[in-house]
Amino acid sequence: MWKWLHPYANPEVAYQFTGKLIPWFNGIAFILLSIGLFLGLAYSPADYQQGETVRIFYIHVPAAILSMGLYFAMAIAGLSALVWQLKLAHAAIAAIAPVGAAFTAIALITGAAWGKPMWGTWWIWDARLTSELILLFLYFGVIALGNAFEDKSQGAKAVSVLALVGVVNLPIIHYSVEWWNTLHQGATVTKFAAPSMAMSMYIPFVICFFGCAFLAGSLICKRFQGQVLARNSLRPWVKQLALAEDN
Amino acid sequence: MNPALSYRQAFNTILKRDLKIALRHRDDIVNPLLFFIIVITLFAISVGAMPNVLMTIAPGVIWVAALLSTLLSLERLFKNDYQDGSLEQLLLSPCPVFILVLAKIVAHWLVTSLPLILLAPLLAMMMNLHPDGYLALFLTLLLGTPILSLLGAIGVALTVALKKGGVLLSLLILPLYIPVLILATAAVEAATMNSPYQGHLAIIAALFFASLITAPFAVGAALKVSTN
Amino acid sequence: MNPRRKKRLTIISLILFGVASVTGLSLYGLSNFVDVFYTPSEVHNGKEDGTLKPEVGQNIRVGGLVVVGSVKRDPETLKVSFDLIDTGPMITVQYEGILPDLFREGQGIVAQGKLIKPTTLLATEVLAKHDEEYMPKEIADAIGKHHKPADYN
Amino acid sequence: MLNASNLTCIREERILFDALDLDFQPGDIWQIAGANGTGKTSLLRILAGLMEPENGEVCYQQTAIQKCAEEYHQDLLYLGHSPGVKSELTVLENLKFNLQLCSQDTEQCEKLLEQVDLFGFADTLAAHLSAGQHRRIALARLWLTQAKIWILDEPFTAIDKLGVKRLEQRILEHADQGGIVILTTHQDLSLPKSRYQTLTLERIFS
Repeated sequence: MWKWLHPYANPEVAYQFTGKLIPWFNGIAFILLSIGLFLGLAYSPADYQQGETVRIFYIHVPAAILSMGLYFAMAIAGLSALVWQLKLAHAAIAAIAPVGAAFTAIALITGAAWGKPMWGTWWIWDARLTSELILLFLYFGVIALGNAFEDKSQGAKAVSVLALVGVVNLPIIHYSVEWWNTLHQGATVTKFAAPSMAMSMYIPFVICFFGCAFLAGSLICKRFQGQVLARNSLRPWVKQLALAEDN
Repeated sequence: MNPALSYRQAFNTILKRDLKIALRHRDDIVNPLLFFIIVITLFAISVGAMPNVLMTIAPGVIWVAALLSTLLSLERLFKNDYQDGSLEQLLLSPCPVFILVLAKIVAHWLVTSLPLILLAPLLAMMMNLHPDGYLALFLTLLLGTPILSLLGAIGVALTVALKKGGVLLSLLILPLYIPVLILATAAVEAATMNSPYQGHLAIIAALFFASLITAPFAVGAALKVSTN
Repeated sequence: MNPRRKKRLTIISLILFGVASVTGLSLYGLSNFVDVFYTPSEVHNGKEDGTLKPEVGQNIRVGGLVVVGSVKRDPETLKVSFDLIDTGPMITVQYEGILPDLFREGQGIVAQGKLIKPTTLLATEVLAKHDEEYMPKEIADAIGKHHKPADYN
Repeated sequence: MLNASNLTCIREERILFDALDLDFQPGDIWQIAGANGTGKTSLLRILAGLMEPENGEVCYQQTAIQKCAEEYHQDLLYLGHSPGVKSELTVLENLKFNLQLCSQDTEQCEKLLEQVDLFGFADTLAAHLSAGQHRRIALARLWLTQAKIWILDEPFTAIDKLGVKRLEQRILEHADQGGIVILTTHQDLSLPKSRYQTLTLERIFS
């Protein structure tokens, strides 16, 4: 069943494959984000309660979902690095972490900008906000730990353990708004029931979300390529690649 | 062929050795305690003129001080063993790594956190803590400090092979400590306001069991990576 | 049963016991979790069958709806006072400062501050809470949802 | 009994050895030789299961050592670069702890000290002893252990001539009883040439 996946576990194939993906991802991200942001910022209606400020939603929510999704992806890469000794997962972790940290930071900053006019405060120490901040710290920890090791594969394994331990935070972030009386409103689009959002706002959101996701995908592929090269610098194919580049 | 060592025997052997070493190396016990006392004294001095302010920040300050002094003592957990080669010997012993790790963590807790818990009421007095908060403080420290030792051990195990692990350790560990800190201070605050805090305590206990069953395995994996 | 399997069984049962205690304790904890958050009727009667009434001088958070027609602004300063209500009796909130955009009569808000009389809160912070539903004004009007309160329980 | 197949080791982006196949049979004494930095220690650590090879695997009795860690560690005695002696404990306590961990009798410990020239130091804190004496504490285990496979990294460093002689004697004895000894050393072994094999690791330039 997994046989078709096998060739992709080869660094060279993975390098070529992600190389082919990047232009596609870039293109799709560009198209979706321009349509989505245009719809979201200019075309979609203002909210009945929040007026124009609701437009922050189109950036804030995709960034927040991706911040958690990318952490989860990183943890899965960590699991495969530890359990199945998958070398490519090492590169994947190092590729994902900074991108995830960036999206977490975006979610926090746009959240603060949204909270000031709506709630009346930039920041409040409630469960959702605090746990998202912890997520950012975890990303920083993962990046710092990975950089601290001289030996890259040893560092990647250490990072895998940390990433797996940090996964506990994800359900806390997601359910915090339901468990505790937080100021942050409940889930709108990531709950199982139909989204509690008018279609004229939901569609721009979906487009924006996929735009951001493809942007993240493209950034990660680019970083992944760099990591694969750095981790396989001894292999003949990397040397050929470097020679071809020189000419 | 001798029968393999039972898990309990292995646990006891390591626990005894670590306690013996700690008792011969008293600085390791005394220094974090002194640190704990000094941090709290500093707070008490800096806001000393306002007993009410002191009273409101007391739970938070005591807990943060406890957390920092645990962090300070954590490095000792594996560093010496790593440097003199006995960590390798432990990893190669015939019993599973998580038993050894658990024994070392228990020893660490007995040596550093237990004296701290016993000393806490005195410092709570210095911080002018509301009398209703004493029991809650004691209970949260009793349930919460083992979590600090367990989670901290993961961070130490990850950084033990690094030369400059100290600052990195706090970057890795402190975010994981935040939930315990929030719950514990909220519990003590609730107690001083005479409202029930068994909900907080139950969640801290849940965190304790969760870290008890996961941390030893994570530490084992981390140690294997570090000695690689 | 050989000793090896017995050992493994012991460990697995200990882990299962741990998992069970984690679930049990967290379920119990979450259902008994009391934070410093009150509704106006809880300020009057205390939480859960009237046992825990906040006392005067205590710092609390109160969440409720702004009673329509109760907002009194001082024309000279930024002082404002209004009533908060949920399902029962209401309390008065006094505040000095800039109110959030979303603040309006009928809106759900969270006020944080000190209880100065049994039913009067001197707020240091007034925050607006909005719900997770987003819709354009026309639709909201059409379904008569204009000032549907945020849910507090 | 112990065999390794297709071992590759990469440290800090340098290939130390590639596609190494080894087979150790009862009674074998193997000397791993080679210049500094050719991966002698790495090879020993991989064989002991402390390090993971980039490629390949080590099997004990046809099972990968990660899968039978408890049995393998029961039959293994590894002495690394650092002797693993706690300076806060006395000589006797150190020795007892090492033996207890491998569930061995600790009654003959005191007699054992004579073998490694530490008689009379039983109750001295290890902190007060020299590096050579630390090594002797670690080596003392060899006289009591029931482990079949010995992996010794530079066992002769900081040991005097008489000590080396006794140690070689003990190694030979162990091999004669059907044990396996794998060791690294810079000195020549004074054992009969027919009694041991040498594997020399070459530096790989890439």
